[in-house]
Amino acid sequence: MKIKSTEIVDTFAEAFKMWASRIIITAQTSDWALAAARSMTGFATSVIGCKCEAGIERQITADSSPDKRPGVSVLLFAMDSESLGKRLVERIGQCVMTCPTTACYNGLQSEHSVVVGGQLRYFGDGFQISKKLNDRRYWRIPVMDGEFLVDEKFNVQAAVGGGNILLLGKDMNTTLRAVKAAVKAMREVEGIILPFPDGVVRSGSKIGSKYKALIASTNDAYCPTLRAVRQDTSLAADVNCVLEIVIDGLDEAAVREAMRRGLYAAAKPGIRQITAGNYGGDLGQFKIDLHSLVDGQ
Amino acid sequence: MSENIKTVKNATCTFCGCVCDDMILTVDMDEKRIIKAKNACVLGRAWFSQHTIEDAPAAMIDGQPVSVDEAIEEAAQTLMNARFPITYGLSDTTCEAQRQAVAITDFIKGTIDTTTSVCHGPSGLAFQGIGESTMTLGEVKNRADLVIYWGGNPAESHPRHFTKFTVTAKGMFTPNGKKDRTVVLFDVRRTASTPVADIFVQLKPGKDFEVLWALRALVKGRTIDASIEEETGVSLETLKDLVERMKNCRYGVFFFGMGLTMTRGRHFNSGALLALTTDLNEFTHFVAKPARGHGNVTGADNVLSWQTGYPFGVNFSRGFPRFNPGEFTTVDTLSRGEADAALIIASDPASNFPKAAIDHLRSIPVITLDPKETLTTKLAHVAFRTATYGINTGGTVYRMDDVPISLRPAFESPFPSDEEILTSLKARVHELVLAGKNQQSALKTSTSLNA
Amino acid sequence: MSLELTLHTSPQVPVEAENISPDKFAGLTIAEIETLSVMHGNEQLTLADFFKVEGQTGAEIHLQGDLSRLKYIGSGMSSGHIHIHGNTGQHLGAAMSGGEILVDGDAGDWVAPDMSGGRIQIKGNAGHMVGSAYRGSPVGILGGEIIIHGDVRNEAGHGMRNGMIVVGGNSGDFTGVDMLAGSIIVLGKLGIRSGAGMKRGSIVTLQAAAMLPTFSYACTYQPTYLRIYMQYLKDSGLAIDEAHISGNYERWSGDAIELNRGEILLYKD
Amino acid sequence: MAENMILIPGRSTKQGISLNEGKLKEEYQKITSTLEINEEDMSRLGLENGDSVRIFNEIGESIVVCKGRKATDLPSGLLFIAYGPSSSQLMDSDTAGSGMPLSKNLAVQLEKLSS
Amino acid sequence: MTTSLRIVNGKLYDPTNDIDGESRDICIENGKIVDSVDTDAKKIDAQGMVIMPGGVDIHCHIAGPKVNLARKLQPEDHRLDPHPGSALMRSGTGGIVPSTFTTGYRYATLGYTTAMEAAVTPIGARHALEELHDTPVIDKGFYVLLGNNIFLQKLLQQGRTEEFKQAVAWWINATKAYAVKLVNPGGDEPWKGKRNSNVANIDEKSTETDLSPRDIIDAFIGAVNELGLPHPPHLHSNNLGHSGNVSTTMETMRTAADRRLHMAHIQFHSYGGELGKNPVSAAQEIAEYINSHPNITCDVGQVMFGKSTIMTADAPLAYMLRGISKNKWVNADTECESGCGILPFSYQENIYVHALQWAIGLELFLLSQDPWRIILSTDHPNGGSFMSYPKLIRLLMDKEFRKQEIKSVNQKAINKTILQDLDREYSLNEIAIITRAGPAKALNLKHKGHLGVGADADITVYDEHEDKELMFSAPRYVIKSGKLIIEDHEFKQDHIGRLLHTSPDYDETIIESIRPFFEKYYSIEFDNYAVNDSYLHDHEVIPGIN
Repeated sequence: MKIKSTEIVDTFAEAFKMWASRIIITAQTSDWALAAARSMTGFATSVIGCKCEAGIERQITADSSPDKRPGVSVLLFAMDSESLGKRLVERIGQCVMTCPTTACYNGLQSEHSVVVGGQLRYFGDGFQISKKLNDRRYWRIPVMDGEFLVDEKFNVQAAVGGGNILLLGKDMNTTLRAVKAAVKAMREVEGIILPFPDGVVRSGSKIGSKYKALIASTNDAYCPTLRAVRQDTSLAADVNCVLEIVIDGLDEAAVREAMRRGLYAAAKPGIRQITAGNYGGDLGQFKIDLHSLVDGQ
Repeated sequence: MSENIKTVKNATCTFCGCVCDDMILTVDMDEKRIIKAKNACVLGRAWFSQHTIEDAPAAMIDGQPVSVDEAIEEAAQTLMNARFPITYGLSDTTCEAQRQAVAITDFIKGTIDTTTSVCHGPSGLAFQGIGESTMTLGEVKNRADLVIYWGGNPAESHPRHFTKFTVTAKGMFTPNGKKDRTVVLFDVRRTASTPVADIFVQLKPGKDFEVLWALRALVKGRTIDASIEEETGVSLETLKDLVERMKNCRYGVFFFGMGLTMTRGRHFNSGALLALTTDLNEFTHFVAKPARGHGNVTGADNVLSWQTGYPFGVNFSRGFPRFNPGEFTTVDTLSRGEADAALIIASDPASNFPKAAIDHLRSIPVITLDPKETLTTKLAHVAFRTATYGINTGGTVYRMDDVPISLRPAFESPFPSDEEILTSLKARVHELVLAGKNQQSALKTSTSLNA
Repeated sequence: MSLELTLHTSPQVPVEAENISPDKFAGLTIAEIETLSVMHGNEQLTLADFFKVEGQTGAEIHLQGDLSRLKYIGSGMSSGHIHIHGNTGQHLGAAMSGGEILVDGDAGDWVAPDMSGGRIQIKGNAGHMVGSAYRGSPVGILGGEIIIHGDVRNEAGHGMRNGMIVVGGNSGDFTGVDMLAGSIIVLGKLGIRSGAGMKRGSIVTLQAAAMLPTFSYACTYQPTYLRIYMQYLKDSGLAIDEAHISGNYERWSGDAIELNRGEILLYKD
Repeated sequence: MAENMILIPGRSTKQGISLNEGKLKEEYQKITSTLEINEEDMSRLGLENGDSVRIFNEIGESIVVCKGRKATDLPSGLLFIAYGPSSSQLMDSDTAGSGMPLSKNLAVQLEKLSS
Repeated sequence: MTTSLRIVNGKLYDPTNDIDGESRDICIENGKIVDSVDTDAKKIDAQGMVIMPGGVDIHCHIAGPKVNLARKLQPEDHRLDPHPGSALMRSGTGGIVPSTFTTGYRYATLGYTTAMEAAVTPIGARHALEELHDTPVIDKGFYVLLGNNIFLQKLLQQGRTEEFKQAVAWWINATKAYAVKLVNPGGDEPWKGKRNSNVANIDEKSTETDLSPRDIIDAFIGAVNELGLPHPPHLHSNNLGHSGNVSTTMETMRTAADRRLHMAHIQFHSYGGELGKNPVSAAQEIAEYINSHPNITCDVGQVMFGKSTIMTADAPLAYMLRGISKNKWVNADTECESGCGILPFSYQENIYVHALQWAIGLELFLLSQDPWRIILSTDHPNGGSFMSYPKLIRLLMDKEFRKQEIKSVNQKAINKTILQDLDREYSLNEIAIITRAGPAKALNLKHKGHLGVGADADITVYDEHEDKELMFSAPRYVIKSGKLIIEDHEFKQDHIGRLLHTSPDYDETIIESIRPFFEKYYSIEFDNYAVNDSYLHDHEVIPGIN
């Protein structure tokens, strides 16, 4: 199957069940909100090394934010709700509370929640104030520029992590252009983030390693430099650059939609193939068949 | 003056809340009047000397003389037919009469209130919120080295307060009387009481709460801005000095009057003073006492409390007592036009209630018990003329400090006592209740065992 | 279709009508609702003695007529809706835990004592002691929302422990006295001695206000939480300007006699 | 022209004495309709002892007779009257959930009667 | 209504007459139990029912100045517990400090027919009598507070012990009291005169009088026993509620040697541990002493979880508790006679001290070897309402229930007691002793607490039931002075009850010793002080024991 000249490999992306939360950060200006969001989503590319995956979902206009100030929506993913709660406390505490003028709100509807403001409040050293409006409790924590307002609880929900596409291109520049276009298109989708730098990961990984201490190592089957030394390379001869986009989403539909848009946006001349990473289908709860994403299929 | 002279010792003056029980009355038994009241103050002398027996019918219906029995019957029927009858007054009668009045109100499912509600009712509310560190007056005499009056003018309202209890009185730890005490007076104007005070603090009208609040803050070691003077008329320096005196005295006492309860802030003014008193007990022994007005208004509070659980403003319309000042107090039930009959005992609301209340009182059947003619008895449907308590009748009254005292009547009145009228009225009302719907006993031990 | 109760006979004395409540009407036919008791002073009558009852049971309850002598409407209700098309009397929504009451006119004293949840909206004025504790009790409302578009009189929110009281007009004296927590927002003029004895909680006003000597100025800032509250009030139909949402407020702390953890926020334009 | 004043009704000995004679008697009525005014206020308003004045507010009005008090005893702007029918006319019936109508520090206006 | 009555087929529990669950008929005429009545007398078939004498509460606070202050103080509590009236009965309010009528009716609904108000100031006696008059159904009396009476202490200070005794007798007569009450003897002066301090040690001498609490206690025990009052000094000893007060309590009891003494609410005085630290149980030590000293009677003052109101002449205690609870607080000083503190309070299962107090009370009951001398009380309303007596009875009678309840309270506290090891269950006979026969005996009320011929016809008939709480909270019949007050669980008629007081002889010359002191230091006239007979409604003078 092809989209334009790009072949869509008949395979599937193997995605995992994760837990996700949506954090709305507002501030006096969108710059400050973004500053907090960037800080909060830093070093959050992969649960393997960062204990969580996070990214900016989108910017929010003042009109539609809880406190009518410009804001940013962040999605944060972890393997279970408990660790998700811990990550939220750490990252909101260190990256949002610290940032001038910000406030931080739950942005999800769900029946599950973790206590965040209710933990952070202790920073107030007894001076913190609780406010309850419409059955929602907020904490006001005195800080040096006024007060940091944060929701007592953040909702969490089961989500999908590790959706992905791999762009196999003829050269670096073409592949970079394609991946940029894909990222841009994918980011239009609500409910997903692309946790890697600007949405892109080059160090795709496989499970296991020759070194016992490592649980993952470079995805040698897709490394162009190893085409000659690997018998089971997945790369055709004219593929000289492979880039991956990993997608975490609040649900499978969002991940699928993001991948679908990614396929179309990335299918450009010079992108030989688009494929997806999987582990044979035994590990992940979700299998997203690339062909099923293509219109008419 | 006739030959028939009797002396009554240890008689009690029930005019004001001091309830002085050291009267020596010289009574002309033929003329039925008191010709001398030794030990009485100027008010007490008037109280005793002016109580003569007037030639008047014992009972009237719509201004026409009737027998007491007829009047009782009419009163009972009036009350039984009412859907929201109120009982009011009671501060100038005995506890024995008050007990009957509560019983009547219970049986007719009415609302009972006393003059407390327009006197120290707010202090009663404050008491219910804060409590009160208090004492009998003898403790002040024996122990108090700091006496503070606030919003009252005892020289005119309780003339013997200073000499009998609080200023010149000599007691166990105050053998030199006034020399052993410091007297402070807070008021918005100079009065006849002012000269007695060692320290007179003149505050701006309506700023009592702010001053009390500032004192509380200072007692607790908080800072108060010097602008307090501009607001209240009392300097920060004065307040600090007073606080030092309060914390360092051995036995301090506040007496507070209607300058607190009748002004904006009402129960919060009294409450602030009671809370200040409580605060001061962290440092020394401190007590407070509302200076109650009428002779037995304190008894009315007590009787209502023990019979119903509440001190005033009690409603029985659902067959049990409920308390809610503002809802069941008399000024309110009248001004809102709710009461449809009134039993007024020893009180004259028609002369001192707000206009709206008086207007409604004119429009409903009123039953009065009073030794004298008043604006209220004049508008009554049924008016009983009764004997004067303490002069013509015995019974119990409670002094402003809750000390009960038995009365020693000086001479008999041709008129029945309040207690007698109310006892008959209660009996008749009770008959009517028993004759009415066969009310089931509401008190049952659990019947679950029968199953 | 709704359930309509129309007053046909004006009471001569106060009526206690705690049975007018969705919880009490639940599962009853019109005929049964008509026989529910009301206390007319000391006499027990029925709803039908005062009201024409018609419409559909189980629906929103609409009350018509001058009900300013009717007490305890909506008492103890836990869900459902009551709409009073006119004035109502004392103790509206006493001990209410859920549901909604809407009053087009004025309400008497003691709106929602012992309230723990639900919402009351009064388009006109309310009396004294809105959402406050009954005498002797240190604790007022435990939760819920009371929104009064007009004025309230003294002691609104006395001892309140949680919830929100909003006054579109002016408040009387001792607003939020002895408050334990919760929020009182007065868009008009705040009465004197507000917050006296408050331990925690917030009193917010859009006008200048007199402060007790035991309240101290802290700072002028933009409290983020207020943006949410003000927006919420705006959405509830109260006259909130953009400036009230985003503007500066003076923060005063008090009452120093108590914990000093309460705040009064004064809007500064 | 009417002047804003604060009226303080209260008890007085004379009132207490006369009330024992009877509230409908002339003496009591006279005492409860005598208004004490700061002397300086009086001269400013062109009042002399014994002049009748009208005191009023939105509740009602009373016609009373004035009597001067030294400025040290009664500050300017304050009026004192023995508690009674005259002061009742000026009292609001609202008790603010307490049972007690505000009976002291009543905001009133005072004007001299021309006659 | 009914003057003669016969109750047949019931199981009698009449420990005074050694009847333990046997079926006997009871005949009643003119308010008394008699040998026989006419055959046409109204008959009550008590088949399957338990018959006991009417209950006797030896220590409660139901009338008088401090009770009424506590009533006035708590409208919020009354509001939750209205007591409707009827054509037969006055209405009132309940809660932790009920109104007088409600108090009388509610005692009756528990089968209690006698109750003793345990602390009234002499100057407040009139007030107490007025309230007792309005407390229906039950017979009642009060104990007069003399332990901090300044004049009496002056006599002691001057060694005038005979006059002291005469003055005590005068005061009993002047107030129409039933017994002498001592509360924290010696503690008032430091409280009122020395910046709210207190006496800490039974042997600490007052700087004013050079008397220690022990001197005062000893003198009262001597005088009251010599006067032969029906009830010995009713003593609320020093250091109530403080950790480590067991030593004070032991010393206090030793002061009595072999003379009669009643220890009030002993639970509150049975704490080990160090002052200012957490208390531990000293119930065993106290129980052991009481078991081996027949001159001592006590009531327990059991703590029951839930609402209470501290009301006590022990003003420093109430102030100390106020410091903990921050609740509204009343202090009331009575000139030359007493102090008083009032504080709404609540005992909670999860709080160490409260759970310990609860457990110590139960330990004392269960360790007692002579039920005649350990009397059931909650020191109403201090430890809890008298309305919780049925539950307390179940705790004593039903060890499974007790074990369950133990599980739900603070376990750290339980571990400081031996309560879990006590398997004793009270029998119905023993319950009849600690609630009726025992208190009547301790009060020397010879016509009460038993069902023998000549006794007052104060009788309670219960349906027998496994659940003793249910059983004791709902008697089927209550008969007071021969009147059927409650019939088939329903209130049938009102009754005013009698005032019980005693009237020891005294030398009238003592009056002239009292008068000058009185005139100097009291604020009312001496001749207006003594209560006259008009305050006695239906009354009975209980003779002394000499």
